[in-house]
Amino acid sequence: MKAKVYVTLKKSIADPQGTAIQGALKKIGYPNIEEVRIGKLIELDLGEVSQETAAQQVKEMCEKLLANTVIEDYRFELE
Amino acid sequence: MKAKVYVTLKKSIADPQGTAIQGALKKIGYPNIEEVRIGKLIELDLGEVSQETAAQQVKEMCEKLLANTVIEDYRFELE
Amino acid sequence: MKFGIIVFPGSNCDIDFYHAFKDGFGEDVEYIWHDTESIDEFDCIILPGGFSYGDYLRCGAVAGFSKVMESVRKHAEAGKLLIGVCNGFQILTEMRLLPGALVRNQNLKFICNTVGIKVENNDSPFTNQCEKGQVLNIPIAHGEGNYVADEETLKQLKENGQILFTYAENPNGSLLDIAGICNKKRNVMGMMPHPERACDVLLGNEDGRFILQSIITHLKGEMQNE
Amino acid sequence: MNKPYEAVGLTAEEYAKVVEYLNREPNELELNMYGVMWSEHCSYKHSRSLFKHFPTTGKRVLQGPGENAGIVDIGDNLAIAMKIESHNHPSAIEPYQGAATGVGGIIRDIFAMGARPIALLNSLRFGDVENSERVKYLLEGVVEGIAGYGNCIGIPTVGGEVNFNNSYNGNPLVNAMCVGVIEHDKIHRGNASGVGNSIMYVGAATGRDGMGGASFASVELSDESEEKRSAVQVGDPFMEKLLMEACLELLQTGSVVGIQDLGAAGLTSACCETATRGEGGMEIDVLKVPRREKGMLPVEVMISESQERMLIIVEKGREDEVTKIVEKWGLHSVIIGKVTDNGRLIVKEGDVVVGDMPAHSLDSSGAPKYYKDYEVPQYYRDVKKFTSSDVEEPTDLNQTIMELLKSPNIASKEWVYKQYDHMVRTSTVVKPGSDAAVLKLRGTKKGIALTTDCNSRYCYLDPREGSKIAVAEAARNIVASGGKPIAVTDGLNFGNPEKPDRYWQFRESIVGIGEACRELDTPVISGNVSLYNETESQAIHPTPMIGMVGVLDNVENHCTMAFKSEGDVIILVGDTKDEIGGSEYLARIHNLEMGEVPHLNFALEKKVQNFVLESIEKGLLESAHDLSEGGLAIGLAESCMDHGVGATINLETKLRKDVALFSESQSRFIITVKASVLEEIEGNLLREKIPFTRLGEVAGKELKININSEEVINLSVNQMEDAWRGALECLIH
Ligand SMILES: Nc1ncnc2c1ncn2[C@@H]1O[C@H](COP(=O)(O)OP(=O)(O)O)[C@@H](O)[C@H]1O
Ligand SMILES: [Mg+2]
Repeated sequence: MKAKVYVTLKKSIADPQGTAIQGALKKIGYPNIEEVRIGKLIELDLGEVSQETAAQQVKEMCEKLLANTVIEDYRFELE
Repeated sequence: MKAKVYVTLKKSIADPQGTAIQGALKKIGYPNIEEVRIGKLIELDLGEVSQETAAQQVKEMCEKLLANTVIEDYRFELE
Repeated sequence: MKFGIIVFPGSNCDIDFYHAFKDGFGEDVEYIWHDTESIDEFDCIILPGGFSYGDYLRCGAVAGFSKVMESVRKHAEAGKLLIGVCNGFQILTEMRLLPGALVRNQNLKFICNTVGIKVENNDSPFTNQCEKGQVLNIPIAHGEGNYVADEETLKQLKENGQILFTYAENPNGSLLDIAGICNKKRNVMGMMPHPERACDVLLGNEDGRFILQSIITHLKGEMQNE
Repeated sequence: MNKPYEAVGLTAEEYAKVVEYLNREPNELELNMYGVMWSEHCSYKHSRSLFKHFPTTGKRVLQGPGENAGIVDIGDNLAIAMKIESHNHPSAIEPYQGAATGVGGIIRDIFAMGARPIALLNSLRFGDVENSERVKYLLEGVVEGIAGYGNCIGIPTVGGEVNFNNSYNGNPLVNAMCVGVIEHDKIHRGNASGVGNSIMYVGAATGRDGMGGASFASVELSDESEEKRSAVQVGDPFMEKLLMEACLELLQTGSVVGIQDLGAAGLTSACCETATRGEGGMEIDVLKVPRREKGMLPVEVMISESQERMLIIVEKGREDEVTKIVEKWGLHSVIIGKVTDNGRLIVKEGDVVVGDMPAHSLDSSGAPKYYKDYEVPQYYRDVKKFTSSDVEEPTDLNQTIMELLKSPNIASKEWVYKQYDHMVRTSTVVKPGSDAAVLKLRGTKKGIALTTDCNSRYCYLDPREGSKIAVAEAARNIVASGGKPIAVTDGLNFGNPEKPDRYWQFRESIVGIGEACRELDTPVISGNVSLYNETESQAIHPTPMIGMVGVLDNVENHCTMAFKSEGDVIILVGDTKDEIGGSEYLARIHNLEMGEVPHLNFALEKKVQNFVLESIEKGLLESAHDLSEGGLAIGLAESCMDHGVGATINLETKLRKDVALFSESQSRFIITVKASVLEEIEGNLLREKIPFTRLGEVAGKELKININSEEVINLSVNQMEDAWRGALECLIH
C-alpha cells in the first residue's frame, strides 16, 4: 500500500517562501500570479497492509511526525 | 485558474530527508514502512487565464524555476 | 588585474571576499550590484556565498535570472575566470555552468566547521599554487552542500580532471567526496568550502591563500602572455 | 466574569485608569491597544519599579535602557549597540519559528539604532533532555530556528549557552542577543518629532499573525495556549536582510528623523513609543497599511505582530529619497500618517477616526506600575541545610570526571554551534568553544569580547548571590579572552510575579545584578523581562541571563582557554574552598540541588580579574580559563581537550579530594605561562596578595592529577574528549 501525504501551511500562517517565489515568478515574466503557497508532498510505501490499517497509520504518522499541526494542515491519499 | 505542482526527486537521487523520516517513523512504531520520499507541493493561483495559457505557463515555470530538472521531476494539475 | 564580486540582495560573503583580495593580497577588487549590465572590465568574477534571493525554493535557483547574470554567462563563455563559492557554486549549477546539483546535507543540518579538503588536481587556474594531494583546512558553512550528479557526469568529471577538491572526511554526503569542481574548459570553478574565510592570520587559518594566490598567479601569467 | 477588559488582560483598576485617561469608555480598538501595551511584556508594570537598582550610567554609556538598544563607547568614535530579548512562550509552542522570530526581532532592535549588527548570541534553557522526547524536539527545533534565521541573514552567531534543568520541563527559555557597531554621530533613536513629518511603513505586509503575542507572553502557559495558535509568527530572514540593508542605507541620507521596529504589540507600540519619545502626537490611517489578508479590522492591523516591519519617521518632503532606497532593495514603502503636536495617537480608517488616545498613556510612562508584596519562600531556608560531609566521596574519581564530562550541562555544545554560521563576515577571532567570543572590528586594531552567562541553579538556591555570580562569571569569561568588561544587557526570566515568592526571587536577583554591575563597573544598558515562565505545576528556576561586552584595545592580544605547548606552567589563580553547594557535581553525581552557593568577594574578584587582564595584555599568558561548573577538574579537562594535550598536576590540600576537584569557588582562573615568565607572574601575584597555586605543567596526552602525592586522576585526553564532544549529539539521536 502506498500513501501520498500533502502537508500545507494553515491559511492564517504567513508563507514567506511562497511570497518570495511569487516575487521571483513575477520577475521572470508571470505578473499574473496572485498567490503561491509551498507545501510538502510525502510519499510513503507502507508495505503489505490493509487499506484500513494504512489509513489509520498514516493519520497517526501525520499527527505525530509528518505534519506540524501547530501551523500545518494535512491530507492524504492511499493507492 | 489554480495549479498544483508536484516536484519530486528523481529516483536515482538519494533523499536524505526521506530516509531520516523513515528512520524516525520506524522508531516510533511503524516498522513496516518501506520507503519515504519527500517532495514539494507548490500551489499557484494564476488569476484569470485560460486553461491553455495556464498549462503552458506552468510548464515553463517548472522548467525555468520550480524544478531543477537535473535532479527533480515535476507534474501538475490545473483546476 | 581586476576582480568583481557580484552582490545579490541576500549575498553575505561578498565583504569577506572583498577583504580577502584587498587586505590579504592588495588586489584591485570591486562590488558589482546584481542589476549591473556591463562587466567587461573584470578579469575574474566571483559569485560569493550567502542566500542570494532567500534561497527558499532551492539554493541559488533565482539568482540566475538577475540582469547581471547574462553578462556573467558571456564572461564565462569568453573563457574568462568565474568562481562560485558556496551559494555561488549552487548558482553555477542551477545555471548549468557547472554540472550536477547541490542538495541537503546528509545529516539535514547546517554545518559550520573547518574541514580538510584534498587538492585532486593542481593543474588549474584555481589550484596551481597547491601540491597535488595537499590537504587544506578550509571552513565550510552550508545546509545544502551535498553534491549529486548522475553516473555519466561523475565519470566525465573524473576523466577530465574536473574534480579539484575532495573532502578528507565527507561532512555532507557529497558523491565522490566532491568539494569543488571546474568545467571542462577550466575557467569556471565552484566549491562549497570558503577559502576567503581562511586568509587572515588573526583568524587562525591562512590555508585559503593557496587558492586565492593560484588565481592571482594564473591571471598574472595570462597578462604576461598577452 | 467576561468583562471586556478581562478578555484583553486588564484588571478592573486598570480599566478605570483607561477611562480616566480617555474621559470616556474606550472602544474595542482602544481597549485592545491598552491591553497589549499594558501587558507585562510591553509595560514592565511589575518590573519597572525595581530597575532603580541598576546602574545605568557611566562615562562610556551613550544610550542606556529605554531605547531599542543600549549603546556604549569603545573609543575612536566607535560604539557598540546591544540588547537581549526573550522568545520563550512562542518557542514552547513552535520551537523553530519561535526561536527564529526571536532572532529576527532582536536584530531589528539593533539596526533601528543605526548600528550594523555584527554578532548574535543565544542563551537557552531546556528541561530533562535525557528523558523527554518533547524536550529533544524543542532543543532541535530551537537550534535549527536560530541557525535558519541567523545564517541566512549573514550575521555570525558567535556564542551563548545551553543548560538543562527539570524546572524548564514545561517552559523552555530562548533568549537571543544581538550586538552591533556604530559610529557616534550615526546614532538614531525612535523619535517621532517635527510636526508634519511623514510616518512611513516599510517591510512585510501585515497579517493576522501573532495577534496579541505580547499579552500571550504575559500569562502562564497552559493547555489553552495550544489554542492560541494564531500567535505563531513565521520568520522571513531574507526579508529582514533587505530591510536591514535598506534601513542602514536610509540612515546615511539624513532624511530619517526616527526609526522603530514593529515588535511586540506591533504598530500600536511603535506608534505610541515614537510619539511619546518625540513628545508629539501622531495620526495614522490603517487603510494605508499593506495587508496580507483580506478583511482585516483596524484592531487587527494595530496589534498584529507580523514580522520584518519597520516604522520610519521621515522629514517632510524627503519621502522620495526613502522610497528610492527601499525600492533598490526590492521593498515597498508607504506613507501611513504624519507627526502632530497634540500629544495624541489618532487612528483613522480612511477619514473616520476609530481611535484617539493620549500617546503617552499607552506607553510604559502611562501604564500602571506595581510594587508587589514579596515573601521569602520556605525552600530558601531549607536548601541551605547542607554540608559536604552529607555526601560520600566517590571511590573512583576518574569515573566521576567522565560522568561530569557527559553531563549535558558540561558536555561540549559543539552540536549546537556547528549549526550556526559563526565565521561569516570573517571577523570571528575566537570562535565558540572558548570562554568568550572575540571579534575584530575591521579598520581598527580593536576587538570586542562577548558572552552570556547565568547559573540558574545558584539563582534558585540564592537569587541575590546567584545573580551577582552570573555577572561576575560573565566578566571572568570576557577577561579570560583578553577583554575589559564594559557593559551588560540582562535577560530576566522568572515565574509569575503576582506570586509573592516569585516576586521575591525577581527582586533579589535585580538587587544582586545591580550590586555586581556597580562593583565591576559594567552598567546595565539594555535588557528584557520575561515573567510568567511557569506551568501549573512548576516555576522555572530564576534565570537572569547576563549578556556582556568587553573591549580589547589590541585584538591581537586575545587569549583562549586551550593549553598550548608542553612544558607550559599551569597556575591556579584564586583559592579553592569547601564549596560544593549548588555545584554541578552535587547535582549530577549526588542528585542534590542544595547548599549555600559559593561565596563571592568582590574585592578579590576585581583583583583577580585585573591581574589576569593585565597579564594577557602584556602578552604573558599562553592560556586563561575561568573555573565554573565542574570546578578545577573540569576546567583542566576543558583546557586539555581543545588542542589535545595533557597536563600533570600536583595538588597539596586539606580539602576532601572530591571537594578539591569539583568545588565551584568563585574568582578562580587557570592560566598557563612559559617558564621564562613564571617568576614575573608569581611576583605580581604575590605583590597583589592574590592567592595562587602552581599546579603543574602541560605534558603528555593524559590528564594526571595527584592530590597530596596520591594519583587520583589519570585519564587519556582522547577518551575524555570523545565523551565530552559526543555527549549531546548522542543524547539527541
Ligand atoms: N547556544 C549556543 N550558541 C552558541 N555558542 C554556544 C552556545 N552554547 C554554548 N556555546 C559556546 O560553547 C562554549 C562553552 O559554553 P559554556 O560552557 O556556557 O562556557 P562558560 O562556562 O565558559 O560560560 C562557549 O564558547 C559558548 O559561547
Ligand atoms: Mg568560562
